[in-house]
Formats: sequence, structure tokens, C-alpha cells
Amino acid sequence: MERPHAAAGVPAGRNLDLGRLRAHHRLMLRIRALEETALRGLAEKQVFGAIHPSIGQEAVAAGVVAQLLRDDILLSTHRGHGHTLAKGASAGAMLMELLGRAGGVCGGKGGSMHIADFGVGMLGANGVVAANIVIAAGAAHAIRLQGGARIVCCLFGDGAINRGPFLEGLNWAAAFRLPVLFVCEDNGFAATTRAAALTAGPGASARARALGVPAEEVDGNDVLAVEAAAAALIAAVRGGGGPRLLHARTYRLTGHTAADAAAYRPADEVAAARARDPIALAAAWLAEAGVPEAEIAADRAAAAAEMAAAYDAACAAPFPDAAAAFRDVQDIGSPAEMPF
Amino acid sequence: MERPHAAAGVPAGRNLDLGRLRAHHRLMLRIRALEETALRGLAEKQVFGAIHPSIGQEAVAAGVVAQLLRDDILLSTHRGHGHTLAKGASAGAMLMELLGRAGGVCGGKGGSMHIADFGVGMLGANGVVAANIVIAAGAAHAIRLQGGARIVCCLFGDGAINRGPFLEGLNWAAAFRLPVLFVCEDNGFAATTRAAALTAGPGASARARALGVPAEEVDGNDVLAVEAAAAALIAAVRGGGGPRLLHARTYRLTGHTAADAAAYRPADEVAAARARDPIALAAAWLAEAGVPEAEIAADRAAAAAEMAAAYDAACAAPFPDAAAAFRDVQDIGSPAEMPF
Amino acid sequence: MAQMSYLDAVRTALAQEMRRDPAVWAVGEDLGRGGVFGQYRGLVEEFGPARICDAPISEAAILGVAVGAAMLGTRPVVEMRFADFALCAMDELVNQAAKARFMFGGQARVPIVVREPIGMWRSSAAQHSQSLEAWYAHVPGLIVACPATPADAAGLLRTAIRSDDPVVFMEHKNLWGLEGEMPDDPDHCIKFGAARRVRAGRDVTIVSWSAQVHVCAAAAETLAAEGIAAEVIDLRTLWPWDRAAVFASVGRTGRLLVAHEAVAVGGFGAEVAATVAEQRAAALRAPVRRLGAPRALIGYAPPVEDAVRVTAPMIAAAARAMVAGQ
Amino acid sequence: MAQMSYLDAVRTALAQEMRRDPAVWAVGEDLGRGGVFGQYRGLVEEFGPARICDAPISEAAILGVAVGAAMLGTRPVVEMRFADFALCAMDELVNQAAKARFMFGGQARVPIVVREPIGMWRSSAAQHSQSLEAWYAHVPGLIVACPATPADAAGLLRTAIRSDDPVVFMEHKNLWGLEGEMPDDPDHCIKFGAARRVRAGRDVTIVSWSAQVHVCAAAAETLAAEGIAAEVIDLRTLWPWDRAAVFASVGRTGRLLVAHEAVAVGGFGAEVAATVAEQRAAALRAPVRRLGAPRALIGYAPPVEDAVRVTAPMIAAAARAMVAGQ
Ligand SMILES: Cc1ncc(C[n+]2csc(CCOP(=O)(O)OP(=O)(O)O)c2C)c(N)n1
Ligand SMILES: Cc1ncc(C[n+]2csc(CCOP(=O)(O)OP(=O)(O)O)c2C)c(N)n1
Ligand SMILES: [Mg+2]
Ligand SMILES: [Mg+2]
Repeated sequence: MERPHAAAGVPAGRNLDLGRLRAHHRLMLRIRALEETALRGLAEKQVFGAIHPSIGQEAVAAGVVAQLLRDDILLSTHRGHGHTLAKGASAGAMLMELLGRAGGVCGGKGGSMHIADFGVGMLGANGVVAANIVIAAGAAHAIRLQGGARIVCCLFGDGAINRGPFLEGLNWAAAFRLPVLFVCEDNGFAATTRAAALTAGPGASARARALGVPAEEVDGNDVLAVEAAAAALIAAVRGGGGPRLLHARTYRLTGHTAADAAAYRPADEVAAARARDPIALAAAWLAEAGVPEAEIAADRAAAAAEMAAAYDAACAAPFPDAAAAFRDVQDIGSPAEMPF
Repeated sequence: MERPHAAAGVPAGRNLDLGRLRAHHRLMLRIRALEETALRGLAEKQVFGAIHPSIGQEAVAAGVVAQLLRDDILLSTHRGHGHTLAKGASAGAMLMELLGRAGGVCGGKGGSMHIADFGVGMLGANGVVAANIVIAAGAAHAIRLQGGARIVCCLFGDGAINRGPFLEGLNWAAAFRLPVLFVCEDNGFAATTRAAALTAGPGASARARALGVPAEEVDGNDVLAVEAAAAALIAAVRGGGGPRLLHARTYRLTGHTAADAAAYRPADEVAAARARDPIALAAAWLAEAGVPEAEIAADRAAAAAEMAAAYDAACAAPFPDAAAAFRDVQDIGSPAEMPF
Repeated sequence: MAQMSYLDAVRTALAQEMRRDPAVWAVGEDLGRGGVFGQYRGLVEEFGPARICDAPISEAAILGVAVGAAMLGTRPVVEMRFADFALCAMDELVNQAAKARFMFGGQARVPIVVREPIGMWRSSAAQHSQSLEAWYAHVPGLIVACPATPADAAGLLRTAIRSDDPVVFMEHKNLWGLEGEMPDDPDHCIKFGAARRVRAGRDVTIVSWSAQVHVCAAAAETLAAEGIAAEVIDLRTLWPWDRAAVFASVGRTGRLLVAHEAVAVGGFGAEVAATVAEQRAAALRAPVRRLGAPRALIGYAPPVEDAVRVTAPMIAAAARAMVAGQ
Repeated sequence: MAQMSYLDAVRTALAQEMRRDPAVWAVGEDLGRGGVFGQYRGLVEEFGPARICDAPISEAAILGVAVGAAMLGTRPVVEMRFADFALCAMDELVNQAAKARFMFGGQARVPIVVREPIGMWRSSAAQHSQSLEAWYAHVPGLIVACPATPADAAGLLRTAIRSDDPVVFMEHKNLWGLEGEMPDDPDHCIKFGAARRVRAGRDVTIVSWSAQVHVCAAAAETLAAEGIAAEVIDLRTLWPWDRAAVFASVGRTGRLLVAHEAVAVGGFGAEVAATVAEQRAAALRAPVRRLGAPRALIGYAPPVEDAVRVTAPMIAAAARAMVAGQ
């Protein structure tokens, strides 16, 4: 289906692929439901460590990550649930991980901050801001050495661009013309600090360009705009054009972690951002395009039901045994064989 | 004396201050003589560690550092003899340091790579590339906290702009609008590697601008051009305009260290660079401006004599005693009082 | 004496030092909103944003800036947020801060305090739970403090801020909420290198630091009920460390057990045990003994996390065996 | 067997491994011109710039890139140039490389070799002379090799390159020129955790590693002339380390002296000494003893540099005193 959209907030001048929009919307609903379930898990003391929700930022995961091929590589951050799910990880195994269960993607040993699913090319969230950027350059370097058309996608926040690895990783990727799409997911905050206040100069895109990495900016709450921008950049990267950066502006609707009430933000700012909730925007476009409200509600309910069932399953699943602490540390000199 | 210079290589369209040029020329001669003496010391096994000569780069020291006030702060690199001398350190105490003598600027404990003279605001060479950049931002941060019109000047090489502290230090200085002049002394090489080959994007100035630091480029072998550019940037910094970067293009006439034959460079490249030796350029301008060749030769001889005398004095001076190894480590828990 | 949490104790001590000396300032991420654990709460309101300075996520800059600012005579208190992130600033700490004074022949002084919250805490997993105090104890030029109580945290922080040399100040995340007595004197400084006898006993000396001290004290309680009198010594600082106190105690008890949360292999317990074995062999009625984490990583799931904990029963069992001559 | 320098031995072994396994590549600064010490000389000519990969001055990237490239199945050999510069990549090494396999529940493997030239060498001063092997031994997930001879350097490098876990490979700068026998077999791998008996003796066990092994051997020579038979053991790897060999030797000699170039406080000698004191107390006829550098920095001037050296006379004196029962 194709039609122009101008009036009711649907991005103008765009040919709407309703099927894709619907898929994006469903994925965003699933991400939202997954994270709301994680928060429920925290409240119910089933989830243990810190949770950094990406609520309000789902359009970046859906618009960028869902464009990658299964074989492509993804590196994410502490706020990586959405990216991981978008890359194809199982919600059940992810929730098991958040609940520290043996059946989790990392056997319960990583938790939210180290969520990973190498089976779908998701090489890990990271507990250290910006650390994933140089690792991503390395994954791309390996692809270069090995040949093949795979690419790497590396997401990080607006706060991460002030750490050295941002420069070192982008410089490396550009100097070696490696296949990486860097995505700066700019939610306005570095924890409780407004990132812009301590970020000198024009920001992520200008920095990238100065490092030889062409960059684009996009409204990160508009999943179709994100998809279009990402698709163009991914094509360039996959075509051997070297690294690209996408700077997606969005907003973190929650606090930095579940424990952060985010009282440092003016209420009207948050209200304005809520009005541009990427899921609500997509739903409105669907409705306007003629998708019945009941179908949209059904999608919403399905996502919630999927995550509730996964949560129940996780709650019922066993924890790893203590011996798991000594597995996968190292082969030679392992604590399993060399107790101190 | 003022006159335009166009013909014999004297920079055109510039009012020549002959007194200043002569002072620059003398300083550059002293730097050259100091380093040639250091190399002699190496050959004579009086100098111990690695020596990184700045031969061919003297115009940056003379054109930038000599513009600073005594109270201003300087941070330098492993290739810092020229900067240190230009800031006002005593050549005698510097040579004593290179010879590891107790009378050296650092008591013989630092050597070439850690040469420093806090008495003239020279807060140290550094053995770690780019490490001085964040320290410089910190010195400027202290000046901001303390008040006063002092500024900080931080020099580093073209290779240093690929390390994280370049981004972190410039971002910091710009975010806090601190009084720092950053100087990228671009001699074309990072040790034996052509820096440009592994530096993506347009280079130091573009990176600086993207980090909110206005930048200028200059011919780093033209001491008058360097001085003019530095003077303008220093005025902006001292006036509260925040940090600036000067990108000075020059050439390292020697190998990376005295031990490096630099066989990786084509002979014609080196010959072309030699033809633009900053000292020879300045001498030619002086001659053209009417300074008798004999006076120029006398300046040259004076510099050589000064360093030879300083070298002889250093050779005759005592080494630090072994107890110096335990002094100035720390007050509490010092190895002097708590032998292991 | 006021009753106060460990967190409030360090917060109070920092505020007092900032009132006392205008050269003192703090720098780190999110400090203006109280810091990640609330340990800076209220300070920006009193001291303003120049002295409670928000930083970008830029640990190398935070530490490097502190080094430069310290060289010019200010006294920065550097917040690393989690000790793990200090690894992003290791050159600045070890190659720069620790060496500048010596390397420049005494011309530089680097009076910085580097706060590094350590330890296991609420399933924080492998990158947010480390205790690397042994690293810093091995680095000449650094002082290392690991306070276990509110009063010690305050008293050692004051000494650290007044120190003219760099101090790595390791607060244990699990202690933030611990309540204790806090001396009223705003000048109450605790000397570096003076251990605290937590409990006297004649049968075995248990040496520890940071949160593990409380685990040792609990073990001593258990042992006391069995008639074994354990002397518990809290080193408080690892460099300098109070050899005299440990030697004196071992001289009385004839037995040394060192227990810490960090990995046993290469942990600071090895230094204490080796020193006593070398220098007080004649006093020993049993071989020295160490307890620390296995050389394993710290996992997220509670059973995995718990598998690397040194518990009170483990300490009691070790002490019991030593006293029984096993 | 060929006679070969330590430098040529590692260069040869690396070339052999690169011929054997196309997944192996090396990355670091100046490698295309042979590396800073010439240890990569000739390799770019054979393997090309993709596999002998020049890097920008960007240690965090070099190591981080290696981690990512290793996760995808390549086997990077990472050159840090001087061990001191690895401090610029400590997050990448300790928080990422060492933890990835565990943290991700076994999904990641990080087969990297991190070459870190260590030690005092020609007045290189405080920022180019450090020996921080004890740090790495304390980090779960890492293997630590410190070869002392050309054959060991080659054999351990092969094992390191074939290891599926990260290895910190510490070459001593002062050993580059050391000549020795090198086995011809390009598959000659030396097991991690297998010490080498440098010299047999019944009176005292001297444990060491890296360049210090040769100092210990010289001391043993002196002692032999006096009728004291010292057994010298080269650990070769610090993690895993060969407890069995050390225990067996101490079982015979009843005396343990550990000597290393690194700072004694918190050095790996503490681990060895503490372990023996704990687990072999009954075998000891004298207290364990350690020799390492004072907790001081390394200065430029030769007398200052020499002041922190552990010398053969110091080792001989310590051993002599132990045997004499002092
Ligand atoms: C090196 C490092 N410093 C500090 C932190 C603590 N921290 C975790 S997330 C965060 C904010 C990150 O901001 P940004 O990069 O914008 O990502 P966002 O949280 O907004 O998604 C901070 C400071 C960390 N994890 N790593
Ligand atoms: C962090 C770090 N990496 C590597 C080195 C080794 N090194 C010393 S100087 C140098 C080249 C520096 O190049 P550049 O910054 O351009 O300065 P130049 O030597 O050209 O003056 C290198 C790689 C170092 N000292 N520090
Ligand atoms: Mg953000
Ligand atoms: Mg250069």
C-alpha cells in the first residue's frame, strides 16, 4: 500500500509500506513489553541487577537493528534489551537471563548489562560506556580479514562520544575502511547529566565526519525515518564504502535505571517527549492508514502476553548451580581445576 | 626595521621585526646545539636513555613557546627539549638531566623523556603519547578555579591525535572554556609510521573544530608565520575565548630516536625537507635583511659554545646517590622509611 | 559522636574538608545530582558547580585533569563511580599521578584522592564488582585506603584529602548503608598505616579490610561461642599497612588468617601472609592461612555470585582448623 | 637445535605460527618496519600488511580491536610496545578480554596474545621500565607468561597463540639479545604451568621468572663455589604456576627464596611465598624469603636505576643466610 501522509502526523512525502510499519510496530511493542516485564521483575525481586530501560527509544532498535541480516554483527550497550531482541534473540532466553536463570542467553552469568546472543550475531551489551566501539571495529576488522559481506552495527549513547574509544574506534574503522555502522542513540542524557552540557562542539555527526566517517542525523522517534536513514547507510557500508554513523535523536522516557526517578527533568519536557512516544506515533500512522484499532490493540496484547508467559517460565526455571561460577573462565588455569 | 620581503624566500607581505627574528634564530640555534650535544653525549655514552631529537622542528618551539609568559604553563612530549629550552629552562640543568646528573632539572631521575622545569612553568615532557593533553586540561582547570590570566600550552605530535586523550582533553577544555593552546606539531611521522596513513579524516584541525576548539594551520618551519599564528591564538585564549588549536606542519629531520636511521623515508623527501630547515630559512631572511653573515656565524658559534660548556660541566658533575631512588616517591609509606 | 551511615560519614567529611580548604574540589559524573550512590547529595547546593564539578563520561580526562589541576595546587577529589571504570584511567593514575613527583625530581606534587567504590553488590556482575586493591598496593607512589566503618571512612577521607600524595580511596558499595558512630571533631583524621583492633583475642589473628572486616567479626563471634578467641584486625590502609600491629598480634596468638573479598591469587592477603611467614616465623604455632575469592569472575545470578564469596562460616572453619592444629 | 637470540626465537615462532594458521595475525605500532625492537623484522615481507598490521598510536583500539576480531574467530597477536603502554588499554584487557567468555556464558572466546615488553633496560626511566606481571596474575581469565630463554620464549609463544583464552606474554627487554638453543620443531610448544629446573640443588630453592632467572643462576654459581647447592626454578608462567614443582623442590631443600625484578610489595613473589608457607610449612627448615624491588619508582640515572635492582650478590646473601639458619 502506498499513499502520501501529511495531515495527522504521518510523515509527509513518504511511500508507506504498511506491512513494514506494522512489523516495526509489533517489534517495538515487544521491546516495550519485555522491558516493562523486566521492571515488574525488579519490583517482584526476580530481577537482581540494575536495569536500564530503553522505553521511548524503541524506534532506533526497530528502525536500525531490524534492517541487519542475521549474519551481521551487533554490539550494544548497558541499554541493550531492545537491540538484542531486534537482532533476533529469544525473549524467553533474555528474560531468563534478567532473572539470572540457567536457561538465560548467558546462562544467568551476565544479566542485563552483559546480555548477548552470539547465535544471532549479538556480541554483547557492555557495562563500560564506549568500550563496545573499539570491539566493533575489531569485529569489522576480522570480517575484512576473512572476507564476506557481513557488516557490524555498533550502538552507543550520546554520553559515549566523550570517551576516548569513540575517537579510537571510529578512526580505526575509517583508516581501514571497515564495514561498520555506528549508531549514536542520543537520548539527551548521560545518566542524570544532560550530555550536551559537557559535550563540546556540534556533536556526534561532526565528530564522526572529522574522523573520516560520513554521518547522518535522524529523528530517532520516527521508525520510518530511522529505517530509511539506516537502510541508506547500511547499503553504503555493505557496498564497501567504509564506516558510517547515524545520529538518532530520541528521548529516554524513564530514569537512567529503574532506581532513578529522574526528578532532574522538567515535567513539560517529559510530557512533550511522551507525546512523541515512537510506539504511539507508529500506532497513529497505522490507524490513519486504516488498520483497525482492534488489530492494533491485539498486537499490543500479544506482546504483553508473550512477555508475561516468558516471565512466568523464567520464574519457574532453575538457577545455575554454583559450579557455573567456575565454568568458562579459562581452559588452562581454570578455577574449576585449580582451586586456590 | 620594516620592509616587505618577496624575492629570496622571505615570507611576503609581512613586516619584519628584525630583532624578534634574530632572537628566534638564536633560540633555534641553541635548541639545535643542545640536541646535537645530546647526540654527542649518547655517542660518548654520557647520555643513557632514548633521545628523541626535534632537529628540524625548532621553529615551533621558538614561534609558539617563546610567546608564552613566564607564568604560563607548558606541557610537552617525549620530543620536548626545544619546548623546554624555549620556556626558559637552563640549558646547563637540562644537559645535566640528560646526563643523569644530580644537578639536572629533575635531579637526574627523569632524563630526556621526563624533562621538566616547574620553576619556569614547564610541567613536564611525557613518556606516554597524548597523556599530557588531559593533564594540560587539568592545569587550565586549576587556573580557572584559582583565577588569573595564565594560560596553558600543550604540545603533541601528529601521532597523538589518534589516542583517546586527544578527544577527552579537547572536549574537556572546550566544555569548560578553559585557557589552553593546543599545538599539534605535525612532523609527518609517528615513530617509523607515516601518521597520515592511519589517521582518518582531514586531520588535527578538523578534529579540534568538531570538538568545539577553533583551529588554525601554519607552516611550522616558518618561525615568523608560527609566531604570528600563535600570537593570535594566544590572545584569544588569554582573552577568555576558550581553547584553540594550532596545527603546525613541519618535518623531523632525524630518525624517531637517535637509534633510528629512518631508512623508511625516500632520500628526496628528506632532501626537500632539509632545504626548508627552519634555521636556515631564518638565517637567509636575516642575511637578506642585511645582517652580516659574520654575525649569524657568531650566533651559531655562541650557541655551540654554550652547549659545549654546559656539556663539559655536566660530564664533570656528580651522579645522584642511590638514596635519591627513595626520595620523592611519597611522604607516608615512603621506601626511604619502609624498606620492604 | 553522631550515629551516621558510611555514606553520610564520607559526605560529611568531604563537606567539612571543602569548608576547611578552598583548594579542595570534587569532580566526577553526575555529582551535581548527588553522585551515583548519593554520596555527594546536597554538596552542589553548598559549594556550587565549580567545586562539585560534573564531568563528561571521560574517566581518562577526569583523572588526567585532576593530575594537572593538582600540580597547580588544587586538591581534587576524583570520583570514579565504580572501581572498575578506573581501568579506563590507568595510565593517568599509575603512569602519571603516581610517578610525577619522583620522575620530575620532586618538582611535582599530586595531591589527589581517587574514590573507587569496590566490591560485590546486588548482582552487579563482572564489570561492576571488582576489588583490585592489590594492584594499587603494588604501585610505588600510591597510598591505598579501604575503610570498613563510617568513622574510618570519614577519618581516612580527611587524611586522604590532606595528603600531598595521591590516595586511592576504596569505599565498599555494600557498606554505604552501614550505620556507626562518627566523631564530632571535623579534624578527626586517621593516620595512614594504623590498623584498628576490631576485637581482641588470644587464639588466632584474623586480618582483613573493607567490608570483609564485618564478615570476620561475625566469624569471631561464632568462634567465641565455641571458646576460640579470635583477634580481628582491620588494616584500614593497605599501603602503608600496619605490620607492627599484625606482628604484635601474631606474637600473642601465634596464628595468622587473612581474609579478603578480592581474588586470593595475587591478592593483598598474599603480601600480609608472606610478610608474617618471612619475618615472624618463630612466633607461628600454625602455618599462615589466606582466604579470598577463587580466581574466578563475578557472575550475575545470586548462586554464581555467592560462589566466590568468602563467608563467615568459611572464616570460622579456617580459624577453627588452625587452632585445632589441622 | 639452532643457536638463536631471544628476539629471533620469538620472531621465528611467530612466523611459524602464522604459516601454520592463517587466522593468526599481528597488530601494533610500527610492525611493518620490524617493530620497535626488531622483533617483527621481515614479517611484513612474508605475510603482507593485512597480517602484519600497522596500527595508529591507539593502544585502547589495538586491544579492543583484537578482542572483537578474536570473537569472530581470528587470532590476533597484539603488540603493546612497552608493557607500560598497556595501561592505556586496561579496560579492554581486564574488563573486556578477560571477562567476555565468562560474562557471556561461554558464547565468546577471546584467543589473543598480548605482548608486553617489561623490565628495566638502558635507563628507560619510570614510564618505560615497569614489571606488572602480578597484576595480571590476579585477574581471572588471563594467562601470564614470562619467558626467560629463547627456547622458552618460542615454545610459550606458540602455546599462547594456540590458546583459546587471552594470554599476557611478557618479554623482558633486556633479554632480546640473549642467545640460546632453539628446538627445530616448529610445533614445539611449552605447556603453561610447567616450571623449568634451571639448576638442581639440595640446600635452597630459588624461584624466579623472566630476566631475573639469570641473576638467580649467577647467584647459584657463586653459592656453589661456597658449597651451597641452590636449586633454581624458572616458573615460566605465573598463571597457571607450577605449584607442584615448587612444592617438590621445597620438599627436598626445605628452603624457599623467591626473587623477582618487580616491586616486592604485592609482587607475585608474595603469592609463591604465601602459598608455600601455607601449604608446605612442615617442609620448611627456614622461613620463606622474598627479594624484589623496593616500593620505589625506577629512575633514569644509573645509580638511581641500580638502587632498585635485585642483584646476584643480594640473592646469594639471602640464600646464604637462610642456609646458615639466620
Ligand atoms: C566508562 C564508564 N563510565 C561510567 C559508566 C556509568 N554509566 C553507565 S551508563 C552511563 C550513562 C551513559 O550515557 P549514554 O552513553 O548517553 O547512554 P544512555 O545511558 O543514555 O543510553 C554512565 C555514566 C560506565 N558504565 N562506564
Ligand atoms: C601510549 C604510547 N604509545 C606508544 C608510545 C611509543 N611512542 C613514543 S613516541 C611515538 C611516536 C609519536 O608520534 P607523534 O605523536 O607524531 O610525535 P613525534 O614522535 O612525531 O614527535 C610512539 C609511538 C608511547 N610513548 N606512548
Ligand atoms: Mg544518553
Ligand atoms: Mg609525529
